[in-house]
Amino acid sequence: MKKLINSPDDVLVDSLRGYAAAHPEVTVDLGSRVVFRTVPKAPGMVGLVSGGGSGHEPLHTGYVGLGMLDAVAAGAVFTSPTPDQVQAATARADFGAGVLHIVKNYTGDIMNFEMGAELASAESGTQVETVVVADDVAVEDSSFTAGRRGVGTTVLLEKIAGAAAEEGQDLASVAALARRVAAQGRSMGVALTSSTVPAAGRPTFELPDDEMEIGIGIHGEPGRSRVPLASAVEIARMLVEPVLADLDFTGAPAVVLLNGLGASPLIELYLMYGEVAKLLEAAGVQLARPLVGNYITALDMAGCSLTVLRADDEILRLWDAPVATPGLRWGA
Amino acid sequence: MKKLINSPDDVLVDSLRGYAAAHPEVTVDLGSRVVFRTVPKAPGMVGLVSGGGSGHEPLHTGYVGLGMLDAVAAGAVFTSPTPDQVQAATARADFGAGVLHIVKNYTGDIMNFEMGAELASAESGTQVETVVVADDVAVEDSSFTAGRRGVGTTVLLEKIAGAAAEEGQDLASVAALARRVAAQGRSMGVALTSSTVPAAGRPTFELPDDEMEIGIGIHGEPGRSRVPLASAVEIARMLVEPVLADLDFTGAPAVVLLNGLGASPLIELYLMYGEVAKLLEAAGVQLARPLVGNYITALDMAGCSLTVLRADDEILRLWDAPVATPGLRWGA
Amino acid sequence: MTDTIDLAALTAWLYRFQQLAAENRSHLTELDSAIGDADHGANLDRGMAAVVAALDEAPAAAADELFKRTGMTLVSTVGGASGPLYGTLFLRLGTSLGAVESASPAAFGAALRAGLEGVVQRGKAEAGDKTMYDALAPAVAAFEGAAASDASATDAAHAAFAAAVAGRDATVPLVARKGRASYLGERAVGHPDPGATSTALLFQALDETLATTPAER
Amino acid sequence: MTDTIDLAALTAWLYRFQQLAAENRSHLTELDSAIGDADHGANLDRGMAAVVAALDEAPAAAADELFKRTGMTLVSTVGGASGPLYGTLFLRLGTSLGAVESASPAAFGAALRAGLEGVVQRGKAEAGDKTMYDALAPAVAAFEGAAASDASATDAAHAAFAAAVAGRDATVPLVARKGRASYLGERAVGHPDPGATSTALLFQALDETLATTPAER
Ligand SMILES: Nc1ncnc2c1ncn2[C@@H]1O[C@H](COP(=O)(O)OP(=O)(O)O)[C@@H](O)[C@H]1O
Ligand SMILES: Nc1ncnc2c1ncn2[C@@H]1O[C@H](COP(=O)(O)OP(=O)(O)O)[C@@H](O)[C@H]1O
Ligand SMILES: [Mg+2]
Ligand SMILES: [Mg+2]
Ligand SMILES: [Mg+2]
Ligand SMILES: [Mg+2]
Repeated sequence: MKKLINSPDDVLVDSLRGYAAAHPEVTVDLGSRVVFRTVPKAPGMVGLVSGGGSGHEPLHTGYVGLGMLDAVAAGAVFTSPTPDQVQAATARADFGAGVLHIVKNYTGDIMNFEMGAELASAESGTQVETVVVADDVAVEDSSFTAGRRGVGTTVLLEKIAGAAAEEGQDLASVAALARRVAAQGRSMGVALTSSTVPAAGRPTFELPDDEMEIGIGIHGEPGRSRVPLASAVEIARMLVEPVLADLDFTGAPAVVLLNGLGASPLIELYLMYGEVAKLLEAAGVQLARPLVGNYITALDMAGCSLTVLRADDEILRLWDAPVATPGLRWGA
Repeated sequence: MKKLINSPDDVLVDSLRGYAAAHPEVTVDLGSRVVFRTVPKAPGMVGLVSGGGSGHEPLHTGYVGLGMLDAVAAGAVFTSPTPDQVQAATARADFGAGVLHIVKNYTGDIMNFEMGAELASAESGTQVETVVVADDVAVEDSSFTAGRRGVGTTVLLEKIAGAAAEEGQDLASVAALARRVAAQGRSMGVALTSSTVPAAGRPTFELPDDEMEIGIGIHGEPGRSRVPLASAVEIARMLVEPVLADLDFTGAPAVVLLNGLGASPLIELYLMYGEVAKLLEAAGVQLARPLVGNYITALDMAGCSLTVLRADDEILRLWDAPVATPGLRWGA
Repeated sequence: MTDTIDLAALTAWLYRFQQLAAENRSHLTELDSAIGDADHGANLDRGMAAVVAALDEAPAAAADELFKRTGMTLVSTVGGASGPLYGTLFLRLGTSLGAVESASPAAFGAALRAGLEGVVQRGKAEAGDKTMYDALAPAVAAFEGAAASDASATDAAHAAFAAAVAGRDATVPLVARKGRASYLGERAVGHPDPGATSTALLFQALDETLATTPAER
Repeated sequence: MTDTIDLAALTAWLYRFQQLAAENRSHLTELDSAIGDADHGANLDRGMAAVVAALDEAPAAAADELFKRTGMTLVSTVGGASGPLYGTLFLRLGTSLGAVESASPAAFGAALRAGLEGVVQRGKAEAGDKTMYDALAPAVAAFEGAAASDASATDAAHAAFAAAVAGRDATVPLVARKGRASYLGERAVGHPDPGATSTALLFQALDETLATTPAER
């Protein structure tokens, strides 16, 4: 295992310490591993809280700031945060108008956020709404299972709902908007290599030099199939087709995220975006807002994921609104 | 070789095509492989041109835009651009007040930019000034050799000189400022793994699982020494000490870049920044402006580099000025 | 042999479970690598280590305090799916038993039942979903059944352990419908569920604790 | 055997150099991996492929046109250090020879000298810096010397090739002072310089071309 770390047990806290040193505009409580805006929103505004296992940076800690999140509960690497962390983050985001929890659909995240919301409500009477992101089309959608994983749509949702909260919308509106975004985003990823969890010390799965995993999860969960390494054109097809098969993206503008999983260089991500864009355009999708880069990663996994969000004028307006976070910034 | 590409020969053009699709605010001439602002600066403004081998993205193509570069000549992967590319980029950046060439100190870059400047001057009478960045303290400084390599200070220089040009300073002032920045920046890098040049198809160098290369170049040029894999604290010391030994950074504010080389995840880069910041502060350096992330990369190399720039109020003012490029953005 | 379970035995049960979790840490993580995300061993070990550290500092004075502190500690140190699930199990055990210093087999069986209900409420698992439920539910039923027919606590624990092991083994051929393993579809078949495996350890600890005298522990 | 070098031979030289560059592509890149950045083979192959593609389209009518087009093509397709250097070499060859259709050994030797001077002007290399200069300078001197003592073009080319090979081999023990290899310090010792190696191929191509009759080429 080759990593820029001190010891596997200290990765999260050491990294959060560096994050705090690099960004005075966010504050990190190293005890509870909660990250929040140094200058909180004004009273009467809706707060946004997210969180999950660490190792997906910039998600979520990198999205704390103007126009996005108010507080984040950072779990251990690839392990959801605990209810008391969620409660602490919620307290940091409670400005008297309620708090939206943005939760990726993993059993652990769901249950810990649920308990965190119960604690926040019981102990400080905070009104909490929850939106669950379950956008990974690699997993079959079923109400009899844990359902789909939450991946790239989370980034877009945090931006868009964050803009709505920043302009003063109330909890019901922000939550309704967030649910609309969650319902209209779809993702699909591919891994060229496995990530290595520091505490495990070796790759989560073995992937031969001439194979790739289509439909990978951001914790290295297996995907739909393991296939021979293919060209970018073919990989683009394997990402685009299941996304388009799952939802009609024509007749509306789309926000498209071509996301790097951590170890794939930008030159490759732009190349993949070019191939994906060609296929999407050919299928009649209007590429209104492209985003290319590492936005929701899986530690040191090589590969990428595609997220397409069916948008509308309102969503685009909120997308374009100023955002100033360490991980996403424009207009401010 | 596991890469998201079609064929090694098409990597650059395919990637530039995706880059153009993702960023309408820049235009890419795929024939000459020159990237320039879609809306050029006003007449009478100084133009900024840079370029070099590709594979270091976001450098340089990602820094075309408001407050930074006007045009970039993108060479083949790890190979400097040709004189006619430099000439074409210079023509795109000639607004009648002269053009500054920002060149990293590699023999090929120096010679091709020199010939490109000769062509631009001969064929369109463009006045060209050149600033050479040679900040890599891993290499011994000597007038009998090719001298030091140009690395991380280039990013900071493009931002700072870009702000000066954007506010209307003349060529002499912008060039003098750029030379001051080049003289006051120092860098040092470490590789945990080699990068793989697509055309070569295999890692540029072999690095055993328990070793790292201290003083690595961004093309995989060997560094000062190959040493056993160490903890982040120790790596930070190996980066900070040679930088501080080369220039006095006390008594002035510093811009500090903790840069990822392409395949190291953000969680590790922040961790490294934390360790580096501790050492710099202990040595009396004022960490005025930190920057953490992938800004000048070496394809899929795992590792990081540290750049420290001795700044002053004027440099910090220009650093803080609005910038809106795909690779660096704030205030706009 | 004993017919009521006293506070010392309940506490010893937790210490023994911590030992088994530590000993089986890499085994559990390996099982979780196959069909999950390779952290169940680390999660449980971290949680139970925190539990015994807290009990070392200040032993509990009654059953409710013992199990509520255990549950709270697990909830706040484990994360993941198993943190809330094991945490809820112990919290409900505490609530059900109340501020007592010993429990009859029937009372303890009822407490286990309450714990199981908490797990179901939290995780919505059903029989055959390939989760810890598949070991926990038969173990609870076996303990209750034995207690209802006036078996000793020792015999009830022994029956519960056997049922948990059988439940764990029965998860091997299943497709998962809950938790991370559900993403795998058919590929989960052939692997035991990590949480069912750790639940069998919980009842192994109970069995071993109640089968020994306080002096032997 | 020939005593003047005609346009066909000059053109054939370039074609043969292209072949050798293509055949040695990975060898040159491997040498450049050891002490540079692993692209010299790709660079030269890309450049010479463009040169012969241009000549296939429209053969040159005179020596100056032949070499100026070659030089311009190399400059505009290679990039890196070797593009301007080889480009300048050929541009100067063209300028020195002028619009002729054949050259005497003495005239060709003078043209090579002009090319060498262009390389030095561009790259500022000196003897022993471990660059292409170390193969080029002795090769040029050997060709000139042979021509001055009235040797045939064939013999002059043979002597030049031998000198280039010796110059290339003499780079092995050197520390580099120019180009990327200069970053290596002592670690460059033991490796031949990639540019000196490709320069030896340039003279191998000349030697082979002039040693064969037009029919054999
Ligand atoms: N909905 C659920 N109900 C009951 N048990 C569950 C549920 N989801 C997961 N589990 C149990 O949790 C175990 C995994 O725990 P752990 O690995 O610690 O958490 P995570 O899955 O978050 O990484 C599974 O093996 C399974 O037994
Ligand atoms: N200043 C110089 N003068 C002469 N030759 C040089 C000089 N710098 C480099 N070279 C030659 O160029 C060769 C490297 O060419 P190449 O690999 O194509 O370019 P780059 O070094 O830019 O990658 C070296 O092996 C050396 O022979
Ligand atoms: Mg987990
Ligand atoms: Mg090169
Ligand atoms: Mg797990
Ligand atoms: Mg080279």
